[in-house]
Amino acid sequence: MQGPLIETLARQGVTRRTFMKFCATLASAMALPPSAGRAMAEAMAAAPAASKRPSVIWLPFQECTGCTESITRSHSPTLEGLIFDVISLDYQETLMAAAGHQAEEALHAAMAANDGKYLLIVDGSIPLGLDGAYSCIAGKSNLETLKEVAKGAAAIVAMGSCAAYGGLPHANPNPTGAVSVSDIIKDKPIINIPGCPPIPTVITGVLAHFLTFGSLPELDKHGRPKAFYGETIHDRCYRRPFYDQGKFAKTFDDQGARNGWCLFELGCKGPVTYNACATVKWNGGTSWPVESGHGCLGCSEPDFWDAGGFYKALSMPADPLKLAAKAAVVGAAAGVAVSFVNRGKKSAAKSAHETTTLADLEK
Amino acid sequence: MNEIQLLTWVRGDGLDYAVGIFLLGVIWRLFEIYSLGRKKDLSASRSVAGASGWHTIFRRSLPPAGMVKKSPVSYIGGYTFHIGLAIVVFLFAPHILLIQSLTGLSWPGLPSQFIDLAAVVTMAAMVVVLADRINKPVKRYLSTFGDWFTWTVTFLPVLTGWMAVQHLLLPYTTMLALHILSVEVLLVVLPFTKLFHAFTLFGSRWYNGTVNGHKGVAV
Amino acid sequence: MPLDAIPVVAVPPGLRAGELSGNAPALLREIAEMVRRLLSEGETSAIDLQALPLTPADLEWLREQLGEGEIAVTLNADGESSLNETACPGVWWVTHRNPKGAVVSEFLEVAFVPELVKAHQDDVVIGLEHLELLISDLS
Amino acid sequence: MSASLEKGVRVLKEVIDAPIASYFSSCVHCGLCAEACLFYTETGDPKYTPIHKLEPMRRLYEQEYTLLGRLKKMVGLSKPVTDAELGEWQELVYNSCTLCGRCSAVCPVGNDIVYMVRKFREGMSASGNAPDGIKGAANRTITIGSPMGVKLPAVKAQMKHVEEDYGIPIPLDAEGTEYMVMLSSMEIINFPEYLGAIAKIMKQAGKTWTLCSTAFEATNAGMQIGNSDLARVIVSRIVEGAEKLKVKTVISPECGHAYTALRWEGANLVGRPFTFQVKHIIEVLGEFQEQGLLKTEGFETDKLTFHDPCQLARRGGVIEPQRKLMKMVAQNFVEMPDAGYMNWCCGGGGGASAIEEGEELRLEAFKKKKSQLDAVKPDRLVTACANCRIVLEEGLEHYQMDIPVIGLTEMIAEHIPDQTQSEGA
Repeated sequence: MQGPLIETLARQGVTRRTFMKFCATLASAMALPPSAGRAMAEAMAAAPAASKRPSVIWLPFQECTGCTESITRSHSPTLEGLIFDVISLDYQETLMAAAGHQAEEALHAAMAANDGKYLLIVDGSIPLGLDGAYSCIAGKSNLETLKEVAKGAAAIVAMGSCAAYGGLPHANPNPTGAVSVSDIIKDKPIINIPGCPPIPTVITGVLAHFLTFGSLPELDKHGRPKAFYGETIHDRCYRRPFYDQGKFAKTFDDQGARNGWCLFELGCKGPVTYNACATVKWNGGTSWPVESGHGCLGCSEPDFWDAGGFYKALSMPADPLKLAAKAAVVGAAAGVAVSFVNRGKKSAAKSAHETTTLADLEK
Repeated sequence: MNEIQLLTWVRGDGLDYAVGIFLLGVIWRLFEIYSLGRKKDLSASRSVAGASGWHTIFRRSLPPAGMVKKSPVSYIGGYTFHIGLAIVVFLFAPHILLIQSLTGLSWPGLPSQFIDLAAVVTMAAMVVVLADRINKPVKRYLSTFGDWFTWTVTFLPVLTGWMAVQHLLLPYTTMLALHILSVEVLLVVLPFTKLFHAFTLFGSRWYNGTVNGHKGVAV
Repeated sequence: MPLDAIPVVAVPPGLRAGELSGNAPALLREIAEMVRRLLSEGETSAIDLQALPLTPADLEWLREQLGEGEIAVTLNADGESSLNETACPGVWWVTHRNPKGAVVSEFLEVAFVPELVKAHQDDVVIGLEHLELLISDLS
Repeated sequence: MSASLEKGVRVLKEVIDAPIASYFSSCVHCGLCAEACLFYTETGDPKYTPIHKLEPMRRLYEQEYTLLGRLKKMVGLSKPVTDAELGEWQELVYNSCTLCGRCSAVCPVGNDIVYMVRKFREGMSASGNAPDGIKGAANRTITIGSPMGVKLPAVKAQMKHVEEDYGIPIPLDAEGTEYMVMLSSMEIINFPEYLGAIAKIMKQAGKTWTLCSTAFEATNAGMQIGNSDLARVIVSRIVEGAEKLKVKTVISPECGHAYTALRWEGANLVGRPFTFQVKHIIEVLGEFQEQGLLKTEGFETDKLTFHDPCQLARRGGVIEPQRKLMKMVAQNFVEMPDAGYMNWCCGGGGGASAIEEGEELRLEAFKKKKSQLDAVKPDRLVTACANCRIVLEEGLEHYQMDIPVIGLTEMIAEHIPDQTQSEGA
């Protein structure tokens, strides 16, 4: 196992053993067999010189740069970010030094040089309103750019909930007409890495998988890698036993909250959210939302913004009595109307009554 | 529509409509039924302790002497599934939370393991009652589409709720959405099917008790 | 207000922790098979303990069964890792921790010497270069 | 000759009220009412399930008085009620229902099924679907004065007989008496001892009483057939008679339906509260017993049991007095299973005994009574309803059971010492 990456890492003070340990842990996180860890380490370590590294184009659309922040500011930048040493990141507005025409040239050069082979990463949603005028780069709408760049891509990674499902811009009433990558591109393999932002390890893991095996990992029906999104937050949550015992924090500062009881009643969306936060955790395994005392927002699920309020328990509907008053009035009106008709009918029958005589018993 | 959208709809608009139709239906039906009125009884009454509409409302919850033996499945199965439903509906923590959000009223719930047991027992009792309806000549003879239909719409919320909690068949989110949806179906059909007995049985018992109480018969 | 003034205490749920899942005994048989292959074909292999549905009690049981061997290796690389031989030579209990001390992955490795313990040829070359530098400094 | 479906439907629309609407809306098809009905328990035929006997009326209710039912009818999901269907239902509404009220007593949602059958009969009779047997009885009651065709001269002859036998004068049309005694035809023809018994009892109690020449017949075939107009004609005679004679209390004879017709339906039929009280003879005897006005001597020594007439006990609330009276004169009084409030019907109440074509079914249903009797094996059977008595005798004869049936009033009278008679005379 040798190559430019190891040398680069060594220069940054990362030893070979540290790298191997990282790969083993990454494989474990992705539910790959232990042998895959070594394979990944070897594949990445053997990454060729800069000119031959796989080309990656990163297109930012309607986004907040949170996804980029997530990976570049992860706890151990050298390790999580080492993936960038394996790839040739030919276009990434936030990170690249070039700007303006230079940047555009770099993009088109990379597209031309690696046609059909480059990996396209997208973060942010694509606005369709006003012919896409809500978000333009170099005079082109995001829609145009996406279609153009996607054409030559080997695969597309939709990074973050916006690219994967439309995210915050897509939230009701969706003023920009934002849609996801998969709403537009239908003929390329797309992997969604939702989350607001996604867990850095997940990003690294997916890229490592692609680089090592040349394929995308197994996906669920929402296009997410099963290894990370296979189970709900609730099922892997360390507070789950409290849910089963019916012990719930009622407010953020009551004794239940101090005792670390279940946050279901405070609006935790853990039961309907598929993500790896509970096991992988954040900030290098320091903590994750529930451990910090806040319920899960459900950010890796489609349309989580519109799922009825972050602090409303899942069992609590938004406003079920909204129509109650109207319904009661209409019901009462209908009832009264029917009553009148019925009483009219009854008294008509009564007034039409002919006193029966014996003869009237016969037909 | 993905499952979160479905869940959002059933918890939002769907439930709004279902509750609306339910309330509308209940009020309308109550008017429709009770506005027909009845004639005043002109015969001299004979009052006896324990004979009145109110007495009958409570007394009819107990089986008359000897009847349990005659139709054990109806009584035991019936009690089991009605009580089971009450436990599952009113003592499961997420349900209490819903009621609290609607009414402000709250009470302690039961551990989920107990609710789980109650749900299973309820479903078992309902299946037994259904089998009885199929097997017993009288019940089969009386049964109409409405009987099978109302059994189904009552059974589904219990089944889907239980499956959601147990993570069976479908992802929790989808199951939860289906659970709420099935409750909505139940709410919508309740006022217009025999399930409306949940409301009218009080009126019926009261009338029966009153008419008989007038004669000094404790029914 | 200092942070420690906020009275937050985590009460360990401890419900599932104490129960054996019954998966651990099967693991012993698998390890035996892996050791046989190591002997007959020299093939090394590993089991990812986090990928299996094991409870803390299972792990404890396994640890007790396998026992403690003679060698305990500590690796300092982005957090401490321990590579300990069990009472069954050739079976190593490998635990990787992050710099904060939390377990990030855990394996049972079947090998004469764990992969990570061996020094890599390139590293040895670098080490030799360093030695030579030291020697040249002597003169 | 003017009965028609249209008329029947109109009458049903008139009588369907909030209780009926509530009952139909509450039924969950649990079938428990069947277990309470002797026509089902003895035949096992589910068509005799009480609530099923109301199916045409239920559909009519739904179609006429519910919005959804109207819609269902419009789109053809709910078939209109036809004359043929009502004809088919005649057996269920009349032959196999004695208005005994056991179903109403067990229904878990509280449906008073008998209340509905009674109302359904209004529509059945108005549409010409009442059985000939009861129609004949109604006809005779209205035109002749009694369902069995008994006229005043026959009553007078009976009075004369009794006066001779007992040596007590029988007052007729005496004004201002405390009691006006009613009879049922059966008592006039089959059980004349009843009148004598009354005379003895009244004499001992020192009460004034009278018969009424314009209203001696208490039974009301109009009510049995389910026609309020005819029932009103019959009951009005009694009201007029009682008011003319200014009596305080009218005594219903040992006849269940006569009691219901007079005590509970009467005021509603004439449309105003009565100015007099109505009591069943057993109630009156019970009062005499309580006030010490009834003195008996000696006891029956054989094993006796009591059959509670449905209209007296379950539908009339008189359950204890007859038991106290039995104990007054019987040493060996045993109760049948289910006796009292939940007693099983003789099988011939509510006009059913007048329906010839229903006889086979009636005898089949009598097996219930037979099993009750088999459980206690009495030497004699006492009751307080002349109709029950006839039906019981027929059934006992059919099943070759040698158990004589007697009326409670007569049995009590037999134990009233003769000296009282002579003292008074």
